[in-house]
Formats: sequence, structure tokens, C-alpha cells
Amino acid sequence: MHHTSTAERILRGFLLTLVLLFFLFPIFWIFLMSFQTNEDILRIPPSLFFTPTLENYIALISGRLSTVAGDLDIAFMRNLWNSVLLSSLSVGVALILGVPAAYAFARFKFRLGENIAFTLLSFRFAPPLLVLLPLSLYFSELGLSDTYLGLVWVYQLIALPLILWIVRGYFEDISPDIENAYRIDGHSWATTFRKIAIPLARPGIAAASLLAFIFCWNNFVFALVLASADKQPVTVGALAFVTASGIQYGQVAAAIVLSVTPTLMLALYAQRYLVEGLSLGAVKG
Amino acid sequence: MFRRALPYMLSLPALVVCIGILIPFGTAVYYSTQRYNLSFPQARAFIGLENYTDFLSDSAFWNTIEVSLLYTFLTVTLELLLGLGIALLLRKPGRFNNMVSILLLLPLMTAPAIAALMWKLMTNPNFGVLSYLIGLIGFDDFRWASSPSSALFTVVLVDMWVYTPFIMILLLAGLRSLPRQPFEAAELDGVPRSFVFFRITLPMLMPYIITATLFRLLDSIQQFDIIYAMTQGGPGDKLMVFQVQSYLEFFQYTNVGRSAALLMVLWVITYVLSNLFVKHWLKLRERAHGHA
Amino acid sequence: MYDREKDLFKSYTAGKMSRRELIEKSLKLGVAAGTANFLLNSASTAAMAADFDWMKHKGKSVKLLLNKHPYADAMIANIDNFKSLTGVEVTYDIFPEDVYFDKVTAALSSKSSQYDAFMTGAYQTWQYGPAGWIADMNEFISDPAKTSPTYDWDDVLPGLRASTAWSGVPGAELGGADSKQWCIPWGFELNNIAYNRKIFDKLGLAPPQNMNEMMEVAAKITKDAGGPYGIGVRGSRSWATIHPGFLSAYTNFGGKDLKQDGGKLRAAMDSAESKAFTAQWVKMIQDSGPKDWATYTWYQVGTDLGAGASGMIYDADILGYFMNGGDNKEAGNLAYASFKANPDAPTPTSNVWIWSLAMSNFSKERDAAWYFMQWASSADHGLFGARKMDFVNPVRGAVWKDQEFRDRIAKSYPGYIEQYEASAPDAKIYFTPQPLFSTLTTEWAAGLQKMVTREVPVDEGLDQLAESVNRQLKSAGL
Amino acid sequence: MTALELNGISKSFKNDEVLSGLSLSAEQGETVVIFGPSGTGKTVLLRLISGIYDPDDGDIRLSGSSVIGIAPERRGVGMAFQNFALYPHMEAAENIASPLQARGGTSAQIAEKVRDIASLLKIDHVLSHRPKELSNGQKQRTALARALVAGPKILLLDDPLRNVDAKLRFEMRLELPRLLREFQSTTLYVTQDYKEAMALGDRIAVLLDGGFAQVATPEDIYRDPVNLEVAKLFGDPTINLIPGRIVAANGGTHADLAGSTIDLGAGYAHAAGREIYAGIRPEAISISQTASEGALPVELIAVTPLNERVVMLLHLADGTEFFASAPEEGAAGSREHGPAFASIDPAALLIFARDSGQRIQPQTSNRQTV
Repeated sequence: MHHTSTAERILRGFLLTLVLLFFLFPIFWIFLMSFQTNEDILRIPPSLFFTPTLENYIALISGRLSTVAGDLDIAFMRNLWNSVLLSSLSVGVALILGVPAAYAFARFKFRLGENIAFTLLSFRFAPPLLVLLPLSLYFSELGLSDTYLGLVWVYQLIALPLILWIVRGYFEDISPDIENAYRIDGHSWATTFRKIAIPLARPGIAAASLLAFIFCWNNFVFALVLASADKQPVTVGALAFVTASGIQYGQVAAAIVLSVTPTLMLALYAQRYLVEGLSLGAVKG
Repeated sequence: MFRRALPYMLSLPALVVCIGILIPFGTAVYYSTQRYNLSFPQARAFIGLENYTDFLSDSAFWNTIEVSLLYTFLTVTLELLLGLGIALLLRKPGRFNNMVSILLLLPLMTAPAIAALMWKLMTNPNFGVLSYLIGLIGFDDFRWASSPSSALFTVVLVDMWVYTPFIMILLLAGLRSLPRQPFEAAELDGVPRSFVFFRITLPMLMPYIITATLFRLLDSIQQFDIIYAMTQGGPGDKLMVFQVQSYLEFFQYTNVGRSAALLMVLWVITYVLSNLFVKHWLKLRERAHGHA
Repeated sequence: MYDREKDLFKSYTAGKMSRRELIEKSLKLGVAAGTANFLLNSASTAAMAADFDWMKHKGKSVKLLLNKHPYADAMIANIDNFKSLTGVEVTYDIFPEDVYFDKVTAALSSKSSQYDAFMTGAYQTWQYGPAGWIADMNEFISDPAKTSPTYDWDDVLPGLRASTAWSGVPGAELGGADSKQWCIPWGFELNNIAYNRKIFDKLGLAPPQNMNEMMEVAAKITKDAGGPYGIGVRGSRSWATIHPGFLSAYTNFGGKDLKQDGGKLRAAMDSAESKAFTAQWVKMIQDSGPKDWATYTWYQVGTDLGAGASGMIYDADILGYFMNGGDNKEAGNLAYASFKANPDAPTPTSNVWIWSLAMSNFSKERDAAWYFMQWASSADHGLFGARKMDFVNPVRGAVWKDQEFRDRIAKSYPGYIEQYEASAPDAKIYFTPQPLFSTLTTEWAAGLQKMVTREVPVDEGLDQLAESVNRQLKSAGL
Repeated sequence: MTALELNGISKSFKNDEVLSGLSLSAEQGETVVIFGPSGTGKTVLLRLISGIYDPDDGDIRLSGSSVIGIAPERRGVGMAFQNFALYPHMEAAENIASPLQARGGTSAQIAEKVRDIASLLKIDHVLSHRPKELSNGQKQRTALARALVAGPKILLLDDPLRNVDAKLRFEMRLELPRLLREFQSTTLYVTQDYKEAMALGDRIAVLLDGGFAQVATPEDIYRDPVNLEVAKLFGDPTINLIPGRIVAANGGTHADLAGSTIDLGAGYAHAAGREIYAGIRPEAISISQTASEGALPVELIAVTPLNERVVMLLHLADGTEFFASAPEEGAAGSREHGPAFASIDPAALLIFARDSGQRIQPQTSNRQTV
């Protein structure tokens, strides 16, 4: 890389500060709100100073929400668990289905190959609303409504195309000779796929899985239409604080903080693999 | 034989699992050829393309097309530029840059439907911290999502906040996996930096840019959460994009036929756009790898 | 339960003892106050059981689809009594209000038998009924084998009974001939004024008596209150913007949504009364409404009042009611007044929102579901909810007569009972029932937005609206 | 037994036929260099043998049995790639151990074999490094070690010295024959460097236009190329090709070359009258200041040293350029620019038909009749 001058470093620092401010200030503000009562949040003008309270978190975690109208049961932790379950199962299934397919499209030129690939992509742009009504009708008939299985299947619409197309690019960047060499060494195709192709495409798989996880996590219309209240994800759960007696902003904020936590952990974990991508240097042939 | 069958064996499970979706999709196409409002069961009838031909003379439909395309163009372009810029800033691997890149994913991790609720609060003229802050610099009467002149700006801003990190992380991963030799060679030769960027970095990054843009495009043209939560398509019809309109048609007006027809139009637009992208992507790939 | 305690509660339900006496005595017996409430209700439930076979559907199970709402909370707090009364198991799915009606539409349109009964608004039944998704409740109400003699359907306020009954013929009068009872009223909202007494006292204002006064008072607050704006009303692009204050005042000036024209429905938004009133309404919002009015829903209107950001609201009375409690900054400072927009009108014409219970046509446990609906809309549960929970406004005359309820309200919600009494007689749904309700009112709201943001002048906007409404009515064959 | 046999191999990509009806056989322990300019399908040939590609037509037999349709991992070949194809996520030791692991064995045995071959190839000190930490030379040796370690019956080396610097290339050129002998593998060695081919090959197979133009020992190929193209591929500077024709005269023949005449004796009588190229290797030309019998008058234009020889640029009488080379010391007297005489060893003279490029061999029987 070029040597960086002082002026340039100052400019970079300045730009980075602007970026961080734009993207993280709202998050920071939400984080602060999660420690405030509704009354503190709804002050005119808004203020940085308040007496922090853990009430919002206690309410969410214990599942009891005290409101004007008395104590209410809330199922937030259950929603959170549903999100974890649905997102990880969906990404897991999408990986099992998508990574081999991505490999096939990257490595082989085969009849109808590009057509199959595009068809799989096209599932991404079938507007969910379009298929939801017929889908819910068929789901009732197949006994899939209100099952995790049915939901995980529908979530493939979100996760699979993303994994397929991102991972495909990474497979294409691996020199085929590395795999050829391994096979000539005496390893079967399956071992080669497992020991060479997958590890080398790991940055791509990590990035795609993370993004697919996030998109599954953020979805709520599928579960809303196709499942009952005990299978609703955290996105629907957080809306429970929009109550007839007002929006419980403090709890919504705490819900956001809690719901972001698992994804953030996953991202921090996946970071290792995202970074690995460069330590391997160029794998292009 | 194995070699012949292998690609099919690898890709067909994914296809088979997804193909089930084609059945409801087909049903939806069939609905779109019907006069079919759930509240008028007795009036249900096959009407061919009437739902579609009705659109032609419907100014609301053309408004929807215009708003959707404008929204998509603005968000995708701005997010691509900003995402690329940030990816370049964070390009050098290191603890700090890695941590920042993960933290920048936070907006993406907050579900847009909920994030929009918070943006609505933060832009509230009374309690909103953003309204307060821009009030300090003289924009006293800025009305964010509720004014026709700033509504588009506001939702585009929220969209950028949520989705720029998506493009950023894909391009960052791409940038970091580019081979180093061309850059080292260029540096040795003292090639000017703008030249390196436009002639080496950008072309090599192009497949990643196309992938990221493609997915952003698919999502952006189908935007629902942010717009619906912020303005429900208003004020007036200023932000009436496809998904919001068809959502209303379906869930509120129970007009299944019209909703399906509207979504079919969206599907065709998306199909054409993404086909263009994929063709281009394949061409670039071909050029980059040759055939072997 | 000890026999001594049982006797105590029996004598209360038999009317031999006042409630206060009962509580005092139970306390002496060592019964905790909370338990006392529960016992009280089981006692009345036991009384309900007197001469009707409540146990007929014992062992069956019904599933409810509920909105996250204080009414549902009050019901859940009391549900054990229903279970012990009938032996019917009750499960429920609760969805947040933001997505509740989507869930209802999704569940019903898929013809799922999952839910037996669900909460709905009366307007929604104009879509659900013709779609064949919900059952006509008349057959249950009028069947003595299915309905307890103490149910007393006629005790439900007549305006509400009528507003939830419709023949299914577009434009036909609500509660008119051949009406089907699409749902059972459960709780309802009147649209009147709730205001911040502190602000009003400071500026020496009194609650406005008509539209002109409302505009003046609102303008004065915006100008002089030092921050808060004058009047909060909804403005989002939704039918919910039209139905509260707007339609109530609109009706008071003689405005109609639709009119009959040779057996067909036609738009009436372009009438002279409509134009005159709409112009006033739009000006009021422009002058003294919330700055980002076009995004205002129930929540923002309420939040602003509760946080002292607005001087008054013209919206659902229970919205003001909710904002007078909890951790709202202005809790305790709010008061209520009925509102008659047109000085020449004889009475206020409050349009109402009625949370109701409807039965899914796909239910496989209709009779058991009716038992639940019957219990949930009974005077007993109504009394429990009104006294102990936020099950207001009650739909039964008997509950409104209950002194304990009246005392509770009068004490903390000044003017609330008065506003109710002033506007209840003419409170009903003023919309024309027809299945395009949601389509046309959403468009109406979008039209208002364009007028308020000055994209189009009021007259022209209403003409465009009427033209579009007529086109849609025609294409739907109405 | 024939270790490797290729019979009528053809392979096309899209409509581009790379190999057509190619045949070759190699004996156990033999090193055959596949030599040819780039783009002639040398690498494709190795990939067909290793099983990466399937041939469109023809048969490949290893130790007597056909391997068509058999997966690469079951052919028992070892291969080193031109770009090394090391596994970037594994240490050098793991890279080398890969074929052993595929064949089974305890980890101690494997480790020992890896150590052995690593010390043989002098990379034992970098075994714990990942490929990106290795120099090119170390990478190349690691790749070689990986190909050799399991003692494959067939060893395929795809231009392994292409991507290393000159010094290493020279070193390896000396070292490799010893290694290959030691492992007794049948080796196919692809290169486009004729010196490498000559140094390493027991035989050289010259691949041109999808087939082997000539398969022979290095000496035979050099001395006795079958055609113009093969002749041009070997030697530095390349062979001098002087256009001319064969003229019958005085019972013998001579070649008229650019205004000069070279006596060919009687052997070429059958080709009298044909347009030819006379191919003369630079080292078959000796230059002197004094005329001698049959020597051509030339003008010495320039002299440049090349390795331990000198190369001289000469002009024939009509200005045709050609090169001669000589050992440095032997050429001492002929370095003066200006007129000189070039004598050509008639035995080293190669005659090619000008139209087809094919060699025209002298007919020895005719010669005897002189």
C-alpha cells in the first residue's frame, strides 16, 4: 500500500468518525433509552441525563410487564428463543442445501446449470406477499401450518438464494488445481470438498451465513401469517410493547438491545473467519 | 457417469426444496387473472388480464412504479457508494478495523420494522433527539417523514442506515480476498492511486459489487417494513411503493386478485432487472476465470 | 375454601351485603385483598350458574385470537372463573395490535379452523361477514338452550347492538331489517375531548364547545402555551384517521361518507357541508396540529397528550383515559369533555369504535365458543373488568349503573362520566356499511394528507376523492 | 512391462481439438519429457492421465489396465502442478502428508516419511510453515515432495520449474534426475525449455499440433529431428535455415544456398531439383580466416558471448544472415570482423523440404555408388 501522509490519516479519521456517528449514534441512543422510563424518554427536549433503571430488562426477562392496566404476561424471551431457533435452523438447512449447490454452479458447467441457479435466485424476488395466501392454504392442507418445519422451509426463500450466490463467488475464486491436487493425492471427491473447498470458501460462507441469519432474524411476516403466537419471533414480540395504552419505548429499546445481542455474538464469532480470508492470501489460480 | 451426475446431485436438493414454492406462486398467478376480492365471494370470476389492463389507465399504479423505481435507484446507488467508501476505509486488516466493521453491522441487525419505530420517535418534533439536534443547527421546522418534500429523503436515510452495512461487509470481504500481486506491482511502478482504484481495484471487485447490488436491488424494490412503519405510504401517495400498495390491497382491502396482479408486475420488473445483472455477472466471471 | 368464607361471599352476591362490607369482613377472616377479588368473582360466577347448564361442554377446548389490549388482559385475569364455571379449556394467541388484523385476515382467509373466536372491530366485520368467515350470532343469542336466562342481551347499549348488526346489503342501515349479528360488542370508544387541565388553567381556557371554539382554543395553546401544540388528532394514511374525531364532527355538520343514488352507492365527500367542514379541519391541523401530523396514529396522539406535548386531543375517550395513569408525565392532569362540533346540532354525534368478539365460521367448537363469548360479554365479567381492570368503556347499561365503577371513574377521571352521558344517546357507527370500507377510508385519509400538506386545495381534493370513490364503487358493482 | 500406454487419445474443448489421436508408451522407471511450445496441450495430456479430464476418445493404460472412467484418487499417480497448487490452509508438512493420509498408515509413519522426503529435498526447516510463508523455491520443493512422497507408479510433473528463478532451476535440473532415479517412478515431465527436456528426459516426446511429432532420446531428437519444427525447437541459437535447392551435378548433388554452394555428395540424388531449407546447427559451423575446401566465404558481422561459447552473426555473400557458435577459446582467432570462411560439417547438415518442412534423409545406398 501507499505510505499514508499525516493529512491523509486525519482525513481518514474524520471520515470514519462521520461514518461511526451516522451508523452508531441511533444505536447508542436506543441503548440509552433501554435504561430509561417512558417518562424520561418522552421529555421535551430530549436529554442525555437520566437515572438509569433496569426495569425494562427485568420486565422482559421475567416476562412480567407492569402497566397502567396491571401486570401483564409477555412472552419476550420465548420470542427470542423462537428467533434463535428459526434463524439458526433455517441457516443450517440453507447451508446444507446451498453450499453444495453453490459449488456445483461454480465448478461445473452443466446443462441447465445457469437456469437452475437463476431459478433458485428468483425465489428471492418472488414477493413474499404473493405466495403467502396460497401458501397458508396449502400449509393447512399439508399440516405444515404452525410448525417449525413449515417455517424453516419458507425461510429458505430468504436464506438459500443469499448463501447460494455469495458462496458461489468464493468457490469460483479457488483455483480448481488445489482441489485436483488433493484428489490426485488419493482423496475422494467428498473428502476434497470437505477438506479443501469448504475451508477455502469459509470467509464467503461465514459472510453469507451471517447475512442470511440476520435476514431471517429480521423477518416477521412469514411467522405472523403461518404460525400461532407461541412460535412468533422477536420481531413480532417487540411489537407487543406497542400497547393500546401507549408505546413502551423503554421496553422496545431494551427488546432491540436484547434481540441484537445473539446476532452480534454470532458476528463477533464469525469475524475470525471473515479475517481468515485475507491471511490465506490469494487463492486464485 | 459420476462426473456427469455430480452437479445435478449437488444442486437438485436445493431446487427440490424450493420448487414447492412454485406451486403457491402458480396459484398466485392464477389469482391475478381473477376478479377476486375476499369480501365479494359471489363476484369471483375469471377476467383474464383485466386486472393488468386496469393498471394502464390507473394513475395510482404509475405513481407506484415511479416511486418504487426512484426509491430503488436512490437507495441502491447511495448505499453502494457509501458502502464502497466505508469498505475502502476499513480495508486494512487489523483489530480496530475488524471491530468497527462488525459494529457497523448493528443497524442491519435491528429489524427494520422495529428500527423504523425508533426512527419515528427520534424524528418526532417534540421528543426526537434527531429533530432536536438538527433544530440546534437551524432546521427548526424540519418535518421528516410527514412532509411531502422530505418524506422520501427520510425513508431513504433510514434505508441507508439499515442496509449500507450489508453492502459494506460484502465489499469488504471481497476487497480483502483480492490477490495482492497487481497492487504490489502497481505500487512498485508508482502508478497514481486513482488509476489503481479505477483500473485495478474496481474491475477486480466488480463481481462482488454486482452480487451485493443485486441483492440490495431485490430487497429495495420490494421495500416494505421501513416505509410502512414510518408513513404507511403517505403522505398522500408520496411513498406508495409496490409492496405497501399490495399489502394494503391484500390485508386491508382483501382484494386478492388485484394484489396478486400488482405483485406480478413487481415480479416481472425484478426478474428483468436481476436477469440483466446476472448476465453481466456471468460475463465478468467468464472474463476473470476464462474457461477451463 | 372454608365454608365460613363461602357463606360470606354468597350473602354478598345475594345482595345482603355491600362490597365494602364484604371486603372488610373477608380481611377479618384473613383473606388477602387480591384473593378476595378472585373469590368475589367466583362467587358471582357461581351465581350465574344457577339455572343454566354451563357444564354442557365440559372437556372441550376453544382457542382465541386476541389483540394485545387491556380488554384482553382483563379477560385473561378472570379466565379461571370461566374455566371452573364451564369446564371448557381456553387457550389463546395474543398478537400485538400493530399486526393483529393482518393475523386475523391471514388466519381467516386460509379457512383455518385453528381459532374459534377472535377480537374484531365492527368495521372489519363488513369484510369478514360477506366473505363468509364469521358466524351470525343471532342463532345463539335467541336460543334458550344455548344462552343463559341471565345473559340479558338487551342490556347491551342499543346503539352498539345495532352497530354490530348488518344485513350484508351494501348501504343498508346498521341493525336494520334482516340484520345478522356479526359480532358481540365487548368494549367501545366514544370520540370526545381529553385535555390537559394544567395548560387550560394556565391560559384560562375552557374546553371548546364547537368547531370554531376548538380552532380558537387550539390556536391559542399553540401560540401561548410555550411549547405544546393545540390539538392532537390522527393523520396517518389509514382508515383510523377518519373514524375518530374527524367523522364524529363531520357527521355533526351533516356530512355523509356515501349516499344512496338509485339503488347504488355514491360518494358524498364532495357535498357542500363536507367541503366546509373539511376546510375547517384542515386549517385547524395546519395551524395548531402536530408538526408531523401525517404520521400520527393512536399512539402518537396519546403519547403527546400524556407527555404534555399537546394541549388536548379529539379522539377516543379511552385514549385520554389511558394517558391519565401509568408513568405518563401528565398523569392526573387530564380531564374530559364531550364535544358537539356543530353549534346548531341538537346532540353530539360521536362515531364509535367497538371492540367485539366474533366467531369464526370455520370453528369446530361453536357451542363451546359461544359459551365463552357469552361469559366474556356478560354483566358479571363486565363488572369485574370495569371495577378492577381497564375494561372501559363497558358496553352494558348495568355496568354503567354500577356505583363502584362510577365512583372509581369520577374520582380519577374528571368529566369522563359526563362526556359519556352527554354523547352516548347518539353514539353509533356513522359510516355506511359496505365491504370497501377499508379501501375508501384509507383513500380518504390519503386525501386529507394531501390537503393538509397543501398539495391540493380542499375543494379540489374532495372532488378528486369523490370521483375516485365513485369509480371504485362502480367497478365493485356497489 | 509398459508402465504407461496412451492409445489414440483425443480431447477437445468446445470445438477446439487440443489432442488428436495421440499415442505414447513409457517403460517402468523411464522419464519421458513432454516437450512443446505453450498451448499445445501438454498440461491437458497430464490432466487426462491423472483423471482430472476424461479423453473424448482413446485409451489410457497404467501398468497394463485401462483407467478410463476411474476417479483421479484411484489411479495412483503423483502430480506436481506448475502453479504448485499447495493447500493454502495447511502447513507444508500437512501438504506433503496428504497422499500418505489418503493411503492410510499411522501418524508416526506418515510423519517419518514426510521428514525423510523433506530432508532429501532440503525443506525440513520449513515444514511448519504455511504456503504463503514459503519462498517460491520452497513451494516448488514442497509440491514435488507431495507428488513423490507416496512413491507413485506414475509421476506427472507439469513444468515444475517454470515459476522459480534461474538459479533454482539450474540446481533442480541437476538434482531431479537423481531423485527420479531414486524413486523409480515412471515420470512424465512437461516443459517448454529444451535444455530442461534434454537434461532430464530419457526420451523426449515433442508435442505439436495435437500429436507427437517425434518421440526419441534427446540426442536423436537433436541430431536427427523429423521435421523443421522439431529442429527449430531445440538449440540456442536456433538452427540456421538457409533456403536453397538441391542441384544434381557431376554424379553427386550440391545445394545452392543463397549464392553459395555446398556439396552434398550422392545421398540426395533422389531429391534433386527440390526446393529446400538447409538446416545447419550453429556449432556445426567453424569459422576461419583462411579459405579451405568447401568453405563458404562469409562476412563476420558481430560476436556475442553466450554461456561458455561465443555466437557469431555472419552474412553470406547475398546478405543472408546466419549464426555460428564456438567454444570461447577455440574461437579466439575468428573474432575479427570482416571477411572470413565458414566450413560446415556435411554430416551435420539437415535438409528439409521447403514445402512440407519434412526432413529429407540422404540415401546411403546411393552414396556408396559414387
